[in-house]
Amino acid sequence: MIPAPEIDLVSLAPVLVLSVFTMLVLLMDLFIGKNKSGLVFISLTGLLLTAVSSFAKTDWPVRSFGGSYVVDHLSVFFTMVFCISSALAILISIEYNRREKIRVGEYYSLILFCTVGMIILASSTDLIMIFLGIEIVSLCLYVLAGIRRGDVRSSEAALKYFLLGAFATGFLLYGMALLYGTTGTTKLAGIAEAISSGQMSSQPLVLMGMVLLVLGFGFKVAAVPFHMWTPDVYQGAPTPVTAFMAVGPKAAAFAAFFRVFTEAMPELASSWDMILSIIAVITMFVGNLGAIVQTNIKRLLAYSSISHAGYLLIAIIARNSLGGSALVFYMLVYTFMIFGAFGIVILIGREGKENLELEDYSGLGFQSPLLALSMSIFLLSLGGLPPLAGFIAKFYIFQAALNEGYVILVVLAVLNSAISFYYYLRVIVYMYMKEPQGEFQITLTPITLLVIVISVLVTVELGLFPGPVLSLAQP
Amino acid sequence: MSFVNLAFLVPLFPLIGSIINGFFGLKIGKDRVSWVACAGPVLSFVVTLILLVSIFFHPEGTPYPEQSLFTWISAGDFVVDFGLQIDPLSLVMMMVVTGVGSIIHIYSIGYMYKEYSYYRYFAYLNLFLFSMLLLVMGNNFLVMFIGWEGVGLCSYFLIGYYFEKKSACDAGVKAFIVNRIGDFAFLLAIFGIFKMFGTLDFSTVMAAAPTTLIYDSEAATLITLALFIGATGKSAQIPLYTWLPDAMEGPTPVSALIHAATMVTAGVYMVVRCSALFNMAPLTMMIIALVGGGTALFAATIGTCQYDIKRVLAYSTISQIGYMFLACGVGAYTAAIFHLVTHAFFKACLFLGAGSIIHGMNNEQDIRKMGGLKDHFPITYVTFVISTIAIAGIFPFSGFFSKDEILYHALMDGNVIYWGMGISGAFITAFYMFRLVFMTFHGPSHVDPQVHPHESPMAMTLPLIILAFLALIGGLLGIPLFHGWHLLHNFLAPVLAFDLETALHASERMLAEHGHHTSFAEVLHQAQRTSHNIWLEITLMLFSIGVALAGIATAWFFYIKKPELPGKLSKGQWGFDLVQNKYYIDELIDEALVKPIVKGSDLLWRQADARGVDGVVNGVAQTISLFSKIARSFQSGFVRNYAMFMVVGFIILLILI
Amino acid sequence: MFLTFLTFLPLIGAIFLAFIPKHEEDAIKQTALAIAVADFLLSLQLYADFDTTTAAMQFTMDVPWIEAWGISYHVGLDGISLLLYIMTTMLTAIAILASFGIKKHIKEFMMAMLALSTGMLGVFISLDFFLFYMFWEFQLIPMYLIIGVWGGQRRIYAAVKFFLYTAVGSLLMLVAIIWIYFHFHKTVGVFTTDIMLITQQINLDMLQQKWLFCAFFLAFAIKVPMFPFHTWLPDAHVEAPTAGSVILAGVLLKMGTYGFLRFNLPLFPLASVEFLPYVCGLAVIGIIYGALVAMMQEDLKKLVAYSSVSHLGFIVLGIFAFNHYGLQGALLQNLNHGITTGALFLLVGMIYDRRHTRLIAEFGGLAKVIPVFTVCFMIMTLSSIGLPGTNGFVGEFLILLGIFQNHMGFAIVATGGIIFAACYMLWMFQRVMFLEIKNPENEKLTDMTPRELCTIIPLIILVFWIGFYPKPFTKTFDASIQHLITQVTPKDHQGSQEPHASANTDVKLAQADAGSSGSH
Amino acid sequence: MVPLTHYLILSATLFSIGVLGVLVRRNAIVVFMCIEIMLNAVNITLIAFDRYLNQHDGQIFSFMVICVAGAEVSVGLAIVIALFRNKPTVNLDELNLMKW
Repeated sequence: MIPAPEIDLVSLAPVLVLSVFTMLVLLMDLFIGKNKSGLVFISLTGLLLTAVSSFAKTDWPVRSFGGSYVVDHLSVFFTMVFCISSALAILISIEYNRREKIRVGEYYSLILFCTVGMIILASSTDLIMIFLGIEIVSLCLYVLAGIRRGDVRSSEAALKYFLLGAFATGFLLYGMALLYGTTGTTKLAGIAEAISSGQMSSQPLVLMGMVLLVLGFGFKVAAVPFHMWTPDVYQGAPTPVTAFMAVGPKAAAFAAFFRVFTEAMPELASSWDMILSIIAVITMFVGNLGAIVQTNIKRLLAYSSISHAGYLLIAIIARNSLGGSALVFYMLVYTFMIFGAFGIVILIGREGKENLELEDYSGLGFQSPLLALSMSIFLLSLGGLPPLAGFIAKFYIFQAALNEGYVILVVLAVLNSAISFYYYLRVIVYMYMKEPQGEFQITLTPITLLVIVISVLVTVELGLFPGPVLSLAQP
Repeated sequence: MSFVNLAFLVPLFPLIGSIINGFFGLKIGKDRVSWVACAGPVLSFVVTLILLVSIFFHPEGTPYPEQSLFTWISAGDFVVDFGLQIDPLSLVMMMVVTGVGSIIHIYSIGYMYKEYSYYRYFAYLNLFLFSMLLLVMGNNFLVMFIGWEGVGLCSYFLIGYYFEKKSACDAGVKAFIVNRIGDFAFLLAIFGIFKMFGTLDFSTVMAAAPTTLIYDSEAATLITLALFIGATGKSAQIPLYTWLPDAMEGPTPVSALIHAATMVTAGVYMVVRCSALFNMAPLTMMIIALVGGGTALFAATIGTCQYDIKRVLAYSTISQIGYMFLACGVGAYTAAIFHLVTHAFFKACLFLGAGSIIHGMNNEQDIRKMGGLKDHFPITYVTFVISTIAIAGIFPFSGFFSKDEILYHALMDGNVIYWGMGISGAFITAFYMFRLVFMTFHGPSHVDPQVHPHESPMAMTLPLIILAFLALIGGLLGIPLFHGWHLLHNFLAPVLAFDLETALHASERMLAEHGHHTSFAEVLHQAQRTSHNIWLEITLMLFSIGVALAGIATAWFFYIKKPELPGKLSKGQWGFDLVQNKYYIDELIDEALVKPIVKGSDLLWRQADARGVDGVVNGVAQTISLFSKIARSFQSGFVRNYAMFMVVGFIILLILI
Repeated sequence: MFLTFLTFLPLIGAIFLAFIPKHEEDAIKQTALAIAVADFLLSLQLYADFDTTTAAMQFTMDVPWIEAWGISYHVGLDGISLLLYIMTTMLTAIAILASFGIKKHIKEFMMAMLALSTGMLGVFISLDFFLFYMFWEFQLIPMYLIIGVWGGQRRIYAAVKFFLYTAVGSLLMLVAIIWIYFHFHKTVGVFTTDIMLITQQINLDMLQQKWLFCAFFLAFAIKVPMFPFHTWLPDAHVEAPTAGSVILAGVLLKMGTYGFLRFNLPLFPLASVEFLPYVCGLAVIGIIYGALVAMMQEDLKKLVAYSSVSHLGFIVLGIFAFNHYGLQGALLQNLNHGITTGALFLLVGMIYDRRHTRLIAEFGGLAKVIPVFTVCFMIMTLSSIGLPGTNGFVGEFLILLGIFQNHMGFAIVATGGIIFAACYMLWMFQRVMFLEIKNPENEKLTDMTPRELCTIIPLIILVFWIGFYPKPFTKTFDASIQHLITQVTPKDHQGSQEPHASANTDVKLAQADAGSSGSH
Repeated sequence: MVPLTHYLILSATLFSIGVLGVLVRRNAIVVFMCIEIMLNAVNITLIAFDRYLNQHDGQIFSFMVICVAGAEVSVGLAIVIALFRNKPTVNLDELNLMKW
């Protein structure tokens, strides 16, 4: 006989609000014609309201549904990040979709559904919920990746992502099943105490489950060696979707990753921080090394996002409150940097010619200085050069790690960011130090421009005066 | 003493002259340039005279006046003033520098008048005087060092005055760098002195030397040795003499002023200035004496086989300075200064004479292409001969007195070896100098028919006459026979006063503190044993005159009586070639030192730097890009490989657990 | 506040320039120059107001910046940084004046120069690790662009090398900084990055000091650059435009030595003493090595670049002499090198503009054609070989004097360096200026223009001023140096550290200040 | 009664078969089926544990899994069809436009 869990819809508010609006978008799509701007408006309102409603509960942490859903510092802040990222994604999509003739209304609703999944992922403390969240996110992304139906690359990306994703899901599930079986519960808290009190049926199975989880999450956050899909999918997917993928879902995955490993098995830290450290180091190296030789800007950014996953893993390894806040802050900053960069990538492209090769950026620096300047700002911020936000974020993560005494790890990370400078600089070299191939025909579409401007401002602002946001990020 | 406050004027005048000529020389025209140029040294000479007079009224026993213009460098307790010092020693030098300097300036007007960059020449020359005066007037090592390097610089400029000529430039650079080697040692000595004494003022250091340094201790020896090496660099002694012959590339007046009269003797001045230090280091003294004597002999031998009139004089200069160092080495500082003065007179005169000849035969320098010139150059001839006799050391010319004093001291305070070196050097000197005279002025003329030899203008002959006169009577400064008559000696006595006895006792005390008990009694006894022996001196004089005459006679025999003989004798004699090629020293240095360094640094650059150090840097970059190629090569694009990687990774992780 | 204003004035100017339309080239040039000159003149006010009697920081400003981490915007100047600061403003003005000839993208160039200036000034004033690091990295970008955009053939290679090389070093320093940040919290209990505070209260054991020393040392040694890390310098110098080289040699390299003085010595005294032999060894190697390699160069700029390696070796040597003479010499030599080498690069740039080559073999006999230029070049050459009476001598002498007091061996070898200095400089000078003209192109060279003279003359004046009367410059150092020495030398064997200085320095200082107050 | 380990071994075997299938098969559809096998293997595990611990989370979990699997099927097939429109093949080895 199952005890009925207490229902606390208020803490579930963001999910509900967003779901409602998503449905609304879905419905409206049927009635309005080719022009989808109405949907955009609805979606944005929805996201706004979601963001607001996430503050419905303020006495953090609030655990509900029998401890399988929590509203706490992490979840709220992440919800913010998700809303921002989705909003930005939608904004940069508008003109892109118009240009690339993507006229499916589901586009926006998919993004919103994905956001719902992310919120769930970030705030659920139960393996089942986490699994659901991951699946919601993934399914939406599979479709989004292939949303350009006429384009082989897009479809191929979708298929690759789908197959590998499902494959990874299998492992993830298996891991969850084992954890559940050995500890007898799916609640993270329960698992934790089962492990700590040593009443698990078999140690090896727990460890195996843990490794399987590492694989599953590792796939979602694109950690080596489970990263192989990233470059292809990022390259194939439509640019706004790529940007979205690189930020939102990744952030969500990291949130869950962080929760599961810090809340469910702190006892096993001794064994998993070793694994994760190795993975983090390899991830950083592979990401950066891979990026060095790329000539396609999207692929380059894909590899760079892999390396960033490496840095973020360090935050998880640090597994202290600092680590959590560092993770959040990093994701926030990362959101703006990535959307800014991809926004410019979209602007450079034009109908029938996406201009994704680095050569296409030659001489941009003096053709349209401001655009080049912003691009440089984003790239250098990604590389972590002061006084830009990226530096503060990295600084934060290094702090977290050094506080726990992971000196070697940090030194390696630092060396990596030195390597990473090389390919970020390469883009700058093309923009400023090479002669232009031909005339640029850049149509500065307003909304994308808006996104870029916002991102620039935030990147610089968070670099110079991160104080307020930092104090928010710290519990 | 109020006059002393004029001291700063002495170096100032030439400096002003140099600045005016340097910046506005082209605008104001040659005549004004000559006026400005000569005004400097002459005025300085006048001021020096005033100072000289004033010094005679200087009360006995009180310290000599110094003029401190401003604090130059101060770092913590290291404070160096830009100070000048007026004492007998510096005054003697100032007299020589300004006096001979003025004369040579006047001479230069005539000699250089045809030059385009006349102004540049005089700017340099004035600058040189400025530096030289700083050198001799500075009241501490550092100001002296300014002058020390300054004169080196000016000689670099003036040697390389004809800068289109490669040989001239090379000679200039060579001179500067060889000097730098000396300066390097000098600097080290300065550091050492500061470490020992905590100050660089001459007066303080010299006063403290007897009680601070330990007699014959390492410190004393090393410091003084370093100082001496510095001196050898500047004064062209073994082993750093090779630059001086090449320096003859410069205009002849320059050779007269810088490379005969003043700069090259700076080393001697410095040693005398630091006599207090040297007295504490007998070992160094011995080395100085040997090097000096050796150089005197060595250079003289080379002088016998040279055909370039100026080079002969250059080598004779080297050997004469060798005499001075010999004197210093045996502690006869007065004698050294005495010879320095007289040498300044006659050697300047010789060079200017040579210059006048070269001038009169459009720049012919090879004495084989001369001969029988005495009719064309009457004045030059007379003055030249006078100076030659002086340098050969015939009574009563100036050289006789100074050289014989040195020889006397070499025997008395030193030993018979020093004396032997000196006396044999004297013989050779007399020989090659008269060889020069005979080949140039006497015998049949080998003058190139196109050339029409002619006596030089007034501006050039007048200085010759003055200098010849000085060379003639200069000896009066120091009649050796009776102590009282030795003006120079009495004049310098206060500066060179040194009480060996207290010094030795102080050393014994200091050693005792360190636990060593040594007694310098016998050293003291040795020092006191030597007393002035007038009869011995007279016999020595007669002997050396005889030697000089013998040298002259030999020269006469070879170059007037049987002119064909030298050629016959020297033919195929390896010894002769050796000497004529200056013992191949230059070639040796070139092979053993210069080339290896150049080759080595080339290797250093092309291999060690470009390949090695930078190679590592670029190597890192290459390895990284290699790895990145590997990293991307995994990215095959096949879904199944990706899945495979995932599984493999998973298994590896399982194993790790 | 005034200091902050001075520091950010160029940046503001750069932003202001952005609004001037591209084609108004003269307006752009003049505005940039005006800003730079104004900054320089105003910075002289700092010298006027500077109190030479105290080692404390002056013109300080301390406002909280990132409270969450205890980071504050804390700036100030002391004797170590004052003159570097002023020299930076001066060289910026000169460099801008010198680069009026730039052809392409003049506007962007001027903006980069001004931004660069702010970055450099910030490095010298910041008294907060975080702030320091921020400026330290920030100035890389404009320099990177200046080399990469306005440079020569292999400019991109040089620029990237410059950037990455420096970045690697400084990132390790970052790790060290964060480590100190937490260590300080563990030991003292405050989260702060305030340099002054940390320097006073931090206590590290030998091992920690060693590691941290290495981390900082690497960053600064690369910047200086010391012997094994120097290879970026020749490339950067050769490729950079004239102004870039001037700033690079004049200021950027000084950041390394400044770092030693500000961080390595005060923070890690034990390690500094421990590592002294190795550091001095590297410095001496650098001196000789740089000189020898310079001797072989065929490219004028490369030659000067390698001579910098040699000169900076002297400076480091002076710093690690740990006594008043050495440190004072090092600080003075910082300026001297900035002046002399900066001027040399300007001069080389001038003939490069005329002949578009820097190969020594291409020249010869210039002395006849362009006498004024020759004179300027000669003066700078002499100052570079440290002839007494020029600025170079005073610095080098003090450095060698200082190192001689403590480590005779190093002193002797280093002093040998001055011989080689004479060799390569004079040999170069002879090949460029003397001998007869082989290459007909050289006959129609024009002598210096008034603008070029304006860039050189101030430097020439400084050469002789410092050469004959360095007091006005050195007097600003004394107090800070004294303070530094007390920080570095462990109390127990301070006496043995400096034979004379420790005893009666204070008296001397008192005198010096009395005299200075009179003269000033 | 059959002990837990048998079920676990069975499911593990199934899971491995699925994995191997993914690794070796070329046809997208077949690969996808293999993935389904993996999921079902997991279901078996879940149910087994559930039974063994006799509580119901496992069953709920397995229901979720089944639903999700259904959703995946639809999406997956849709994607395959979309791809097939552009490029008439389901052979995974012909799908590497994007690599390196």
